[in-house]
Amino acid sequence: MAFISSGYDPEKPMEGRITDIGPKHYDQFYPEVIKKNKGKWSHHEILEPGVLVHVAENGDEVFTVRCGGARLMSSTHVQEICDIADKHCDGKLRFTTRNNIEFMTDSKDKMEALKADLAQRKFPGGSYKFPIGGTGAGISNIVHTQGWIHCHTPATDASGTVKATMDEVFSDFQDMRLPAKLKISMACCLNMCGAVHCSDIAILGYHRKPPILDHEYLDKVCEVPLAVASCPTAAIKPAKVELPSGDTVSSVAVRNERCMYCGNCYTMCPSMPLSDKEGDGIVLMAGGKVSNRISAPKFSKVVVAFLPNETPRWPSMTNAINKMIEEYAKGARKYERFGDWTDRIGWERFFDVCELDFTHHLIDDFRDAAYQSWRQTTQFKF
Amino acid sequence: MAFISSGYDPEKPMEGRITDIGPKHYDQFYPEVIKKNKGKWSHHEILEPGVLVHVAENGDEVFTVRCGGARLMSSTHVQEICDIADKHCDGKLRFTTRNNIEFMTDSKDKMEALKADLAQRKFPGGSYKFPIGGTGAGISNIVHTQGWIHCHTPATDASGTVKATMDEVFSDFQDMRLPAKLKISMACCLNMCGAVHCSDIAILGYHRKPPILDHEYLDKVCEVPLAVASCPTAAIKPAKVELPSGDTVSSVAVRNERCMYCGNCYTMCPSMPLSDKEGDGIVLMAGGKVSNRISAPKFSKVVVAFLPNETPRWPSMTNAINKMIEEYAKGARKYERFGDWTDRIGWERFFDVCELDFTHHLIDDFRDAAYQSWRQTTQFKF
Amino acid sequence: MAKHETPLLDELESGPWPSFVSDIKQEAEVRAKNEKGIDFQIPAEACDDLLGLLELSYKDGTTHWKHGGIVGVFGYGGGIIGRYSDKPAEFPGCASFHTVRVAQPGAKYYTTKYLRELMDLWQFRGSGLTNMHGSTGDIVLLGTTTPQLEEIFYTLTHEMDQDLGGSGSNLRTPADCIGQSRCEYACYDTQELCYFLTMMYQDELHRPAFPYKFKFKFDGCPNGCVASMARSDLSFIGTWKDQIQVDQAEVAKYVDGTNPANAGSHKGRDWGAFDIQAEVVDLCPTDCMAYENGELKIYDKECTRCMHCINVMPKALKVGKQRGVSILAGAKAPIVDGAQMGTLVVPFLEIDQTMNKQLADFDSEEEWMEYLEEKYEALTEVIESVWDYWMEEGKNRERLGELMIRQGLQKFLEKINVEPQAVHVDHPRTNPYIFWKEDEVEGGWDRDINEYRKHHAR
Amino acid sequence: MAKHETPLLDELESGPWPSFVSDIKQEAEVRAKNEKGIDFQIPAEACDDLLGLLELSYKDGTTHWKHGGIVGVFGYGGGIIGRYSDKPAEFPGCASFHTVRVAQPGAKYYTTKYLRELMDLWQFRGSGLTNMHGSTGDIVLLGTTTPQLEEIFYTLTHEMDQDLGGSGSNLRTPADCIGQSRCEYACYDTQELCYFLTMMYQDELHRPAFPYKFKFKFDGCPNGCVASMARSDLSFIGTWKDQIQVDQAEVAKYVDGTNPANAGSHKGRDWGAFDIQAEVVDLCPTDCMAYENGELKIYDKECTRCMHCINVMPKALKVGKQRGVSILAGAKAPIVDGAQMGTLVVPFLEIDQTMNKQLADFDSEEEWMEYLEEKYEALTEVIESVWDYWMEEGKNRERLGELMIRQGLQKFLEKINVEPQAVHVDHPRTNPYIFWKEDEVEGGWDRDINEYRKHHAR
Repeated sequence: MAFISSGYDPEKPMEGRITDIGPKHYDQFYPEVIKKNKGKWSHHEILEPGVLVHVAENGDEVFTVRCGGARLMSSTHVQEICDIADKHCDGKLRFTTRNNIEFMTDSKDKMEALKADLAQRKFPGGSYKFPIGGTGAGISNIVHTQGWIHCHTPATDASGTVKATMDEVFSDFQDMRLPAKLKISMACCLNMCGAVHCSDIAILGYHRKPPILDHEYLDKVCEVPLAVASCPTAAIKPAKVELPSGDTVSSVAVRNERCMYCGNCYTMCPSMPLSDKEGDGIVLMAGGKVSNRISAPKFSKVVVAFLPNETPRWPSMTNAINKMIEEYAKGARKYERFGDWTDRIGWERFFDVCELDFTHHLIDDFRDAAYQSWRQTTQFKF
Repeated sequence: MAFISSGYDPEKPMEGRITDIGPKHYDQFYPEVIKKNKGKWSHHEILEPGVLVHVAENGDEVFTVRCGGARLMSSTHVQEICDIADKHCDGKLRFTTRNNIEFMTDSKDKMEALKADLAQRKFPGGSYKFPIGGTGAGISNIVHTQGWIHCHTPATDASGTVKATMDEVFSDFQDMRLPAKLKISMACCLNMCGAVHCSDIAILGYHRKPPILDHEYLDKVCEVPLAVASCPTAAIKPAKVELPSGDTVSSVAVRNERCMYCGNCYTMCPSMPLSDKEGDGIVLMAGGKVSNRISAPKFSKVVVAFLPNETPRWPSMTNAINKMIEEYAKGARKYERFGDWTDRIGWERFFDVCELDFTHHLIDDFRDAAYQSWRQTTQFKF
Repeated sequence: MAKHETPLLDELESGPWPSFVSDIKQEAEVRAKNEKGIDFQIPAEACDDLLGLLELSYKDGTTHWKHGGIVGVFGYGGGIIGRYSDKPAEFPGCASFHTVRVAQPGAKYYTTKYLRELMDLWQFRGSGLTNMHGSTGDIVLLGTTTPQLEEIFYTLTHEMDQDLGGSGSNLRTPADCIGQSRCEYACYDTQELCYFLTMMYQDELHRPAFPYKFKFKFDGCPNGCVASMARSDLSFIGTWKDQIQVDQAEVAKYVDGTNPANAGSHKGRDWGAFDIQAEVVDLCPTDCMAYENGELKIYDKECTRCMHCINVMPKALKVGKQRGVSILAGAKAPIVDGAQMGTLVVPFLEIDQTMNKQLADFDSEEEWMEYLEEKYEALTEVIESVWDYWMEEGKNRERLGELMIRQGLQKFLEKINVEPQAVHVDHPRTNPYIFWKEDEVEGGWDRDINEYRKHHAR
Repeated sequence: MAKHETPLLDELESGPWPSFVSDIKQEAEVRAKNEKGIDFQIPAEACDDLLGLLELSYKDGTTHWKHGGIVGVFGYGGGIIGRYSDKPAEFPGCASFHTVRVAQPGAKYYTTKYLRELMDLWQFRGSGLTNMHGSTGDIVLLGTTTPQLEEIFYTLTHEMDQDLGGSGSNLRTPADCIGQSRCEYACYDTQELCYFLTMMYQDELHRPAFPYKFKFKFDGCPNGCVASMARSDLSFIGTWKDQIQVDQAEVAKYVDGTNPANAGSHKGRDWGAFDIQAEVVDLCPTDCMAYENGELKIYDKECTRCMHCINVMPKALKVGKQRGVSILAGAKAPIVDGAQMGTLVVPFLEIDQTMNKQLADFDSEEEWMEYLEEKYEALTEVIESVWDYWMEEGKNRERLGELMIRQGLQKFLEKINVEPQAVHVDHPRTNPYIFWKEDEVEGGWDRDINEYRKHHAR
């Protein structure tokens, strides 16, 4: 391959440089019916799973077909999306916050043709390219992070755990039988690029071994004070270390028993890697929400302290998720979000019905505020 | 007066010494009907304010007349109580946790005679000696601490604030018109010998000036490390101080802006007094409870950050208490405790209806857990 | 004739509530007249001077009491609180004004004979003023001088068979609710347990060996009338494991208005006719009840024993028969690290309902105590493991609850040999900052950087 | 023909959900065949090697990516994330695999023309793999080499009128919900505000000047579809101050079953006939509704605008007309001090409903921006005072929420000139540890020990 210049001249980087122009203006990208009726929508209805109609005050309608997508998408795949939008939607489309693709048309007929087209597109391995669903009282797409595909701190893979989970809960992606919407999120380490801490169900990659210290290189590639300051539990302190060579170098020491393996030090200092096949795996959390509907937003709670990385399909993880969803579907009331259900029946009953073990790991012991999560009443269920 | 020996010989303190014998056994003190039916009570009823009947499985009845009392009582007053018990109750009586006196009889007739006797006993100043009441959905006696009458750290008086308050709410001591019981407690400083932190309404003495430092004496009468360690906000550190005499002494320095005047240092070190006429006064708290009924126990919240010590009757304080009680009586539902009412209507509505000012002092800023009391939802009332 | 003018205090003589001012004046007058001819062992004008000193506080808005200094009786580390005025010259009658804590009897039942003896002693050797009772529960005798302390203790122990209560860094005098003596809700005998533990731990009560104070309180049921959950390091609250006992005929009498709701506690207002759906079923926090076809159904499996329905219909509903205690730990007032509510640490410890012998059934109190040691063995094991832990790890002046926060609930449970259960928390942790023990993690934590670098280039 | 065997990954090709493995293989094949004759500027086998590397991770259970090192485009402090493999020899096609963050358009609406241009660029100068979209909202172009970065930036800015997004200690690319463009609940124009602030703060977005990252997110209503309350340092959530608009005729159609409840979201199960009492009135968190005689009554004074009733009956109930935003501050994921939810700091900031001119109404974007600066002046004042405070007091890598906890909410409110109100808290403080300012206390704090001792003997 030969280098082809865009027109940029590295000798004169400022010449004709364009900066600070921001994103494209949204106006250019709106479908016509959207542009015309913006701010004048009257109501909407989910016609069937994945298919919505929004009705404007003047009676205009826009039909939306929502499809799931792996957030990791090839250019070829995006081009196929464009082909579909060109064919059915006047060359317009959008993505949702949860990585779904939305195709919009202004008539029911076009919408039916669109649906038929989408439904028949599959990858050679058999998976749908554009499964229709993700609306209403069902399970939408999983927002997630990079995992092993592109990140330096993950404790598990993101795309793989998500694929395994979505395959398992696929019928609920295409149905609306649950008491309320159920949002699953995935983050491959505690840093939570994808903030999963307020999800109905969260899959979280978790390390369980303190960092390995690459003393020989540490002081060369890291700033020791930054590594020390990065630790939320003050487990790291500066140290002089004698190498096998006999040389003494500046490095750090870690009090392993105070480490909770967050990897924040490794983010600051590459000489403190912590990933490990046996140490790394999955934490499951549940019961969070961000909507203000009925109850205030709430954090997810840790419900499974650890599951190993059973590649490629993480069966223990998907089984636990499945069980939680089934019990939720069975036990919750109409409109009741997952966390409102658990709060109503009590967490002891949740662990019972979901057949999950309650272990010491699930008791909060992080700083003073932990105490507020302990049981401070005689009210409990046997 | 001449010293009269009890028989104790200071030269031989161990001779015939009796120790570790504990309290009297309760059995000796039970009224007969109590002893007979202990563990076999079937149910009870409040016949009228201050008068209860308990019915045993075998049909036995015990009638109880409950009277308020100042917890500060003279021996002469206690002897009068004994006279009453001898006359009506076979020489038995009891006190309640809230400093009420309970006279018990086993027949309705005796109970009526007892009531009549109690009601006519008054102090020369006009106050009742034995007001009957304190039951059911009314206001019971106020538990309280020593205050100016006997304590070295109070920020207000206890007996006086309690007398002023009970006079004001006296009709609710003798009535049962409230939605639920209402418990008022009083502690004369943050140390809370009387733990008032879970009361429907709490009166709390509060200092607002950092300690005065008696440098010349401090190191002689205090242990500096204990004084330093006593501070919850780390506002105290050891210091060398030059006296007017030119001598340098070991003492402490206080970062005034970090002090919240708890007096814990003064408890450890008498050279750090903090009481002050203008600085000292009253904090009002509300909405706590200790019962597990319906809702879990909860802490009281600070609702008035400061009221001055308006001796002898603290009218601003009693007005605020009165207003809270009236709004509670008006707004709460049957069985709803004060704090359950405020939680239901929202604290912003509480401040509205009680016409209390919300000031910056009422926002929690003590350590990390403070954050959990901040509003973390878009749900609020205008 | 009063010794001091007290215009401010005099204003507290009016109004309906018993006036402490009138009462102190009454005692001052008794002492001044001394009709009984008592040979007062502390100044006769103690009460007069106390009023004068208090009037001064009302005038200048501050206290006039100083730190106590260390006074006490030989061999005990508590029970006496020293107190001195900072105006000894002006008010000599109360210049020294120490407090004596006398251990109160269970549920504060008294005979007049006992009280009269005690009051006679206190008029003779003290100011004649008391607190009936102190915040922790003791009888508090207010105001005496140092030379009287051993005399008082001698008389108490030799003539009244009565000991002092606790103060300082030791076990404070335990206190109980009225319990089964007169309450149908009580799930265990609070007086028995309170007395048993008080006697069992006399040494801990009198001789400070703890990091700080320690309180037991005993509530017979979750109504919590002695507030044990808010005020005691270890709180024992009666509860049950089986079904609420329902008498449907009595339920019907509530529904038709024959029985007054909540034992008549709402008689002061017309709340309208009793509505079992609104007042009982709909207020159940677990939604575990239904009223259908004249029958009240309770799905006890979901019940959390909050007492509301039983409180509302005490003739119809009774606590269950399989009874015991929930133990909560760590409650305290705000100083130093903020207030704490008790945390549920032992959800249910059954008390053998067949072991119901009383003191009268034994030849001696010792035999009865042995019997109780067996009856409450599981419970004293918990107490002693809590103390072992706290004495081992607690810092000076660190309350149990503060230690629990500092080291975590799981550590506490480990130390008292209780398996962590979901009922130990209101909800599981929201932060995923999970600590693992090295032996829980396959392969351990010891790893070799060179081995790692074989598979991961720098 | 795949370059590497990937037996583990191959198992992720089956099942109904779109397989990212199949998709990467598809791109690998496109690159291998190169039917379009692209002169790939990074290795053609990038996708092949990525699959091989990922298979290795599936086998050995760890990542094979290293820290990025500092790469970027001239003059910007963010927008590019460096990434290198720790197996460069075995998988040279993805040895360097940097990420380019491209600022996404409002609500992620696109034309195919735009997307095709971008994908063409990315197949040419990158791996052809993307994230549609990253967690913060950007279009994420995955996998290119250092020499391509300036080239990509040049083409984006010169040919596509498109800028990079944010990364590092600066303003991250703001993101919005679909808003008024297609949602009847939206109380303000999220796209307009998001775009306006993004353009207003381009400098803050591209040049790190903050203690740490900073996020804006825009939710049109309290349903919170972009989760701004959980994920953004400043969260702008639409709300209203007046009454919910009620169409009783449409209410009746919900009651009789003509209109599907909750816009049809529960069609997958037979929940029985719609019950307005049980499904709306009884679920209202403030109990501010009643359904009587065929009429729905709302006592708006007690309403807290939770959206439930509106969500259930969107044809009958509409948000109010006096609209604006609630601003919440400090949300973040757990690292370092634990997760935080946004705290309500500005309860209601009204947005002038008459200022509704659009870009098309102006001659230039500049004029429109000036108009918006006026429209949103009160809002940018809040933002800038927050930043001033944070930049002044925040420590390195301290998120706004952590600063708020460290210094207290009252300090924060003082700095942004907002009067403390009861709605700022869920409940007032439970600890009475109240700090006073010296000038709030009569007589000040400066006192003389000798003066004190005149009235209080030692």
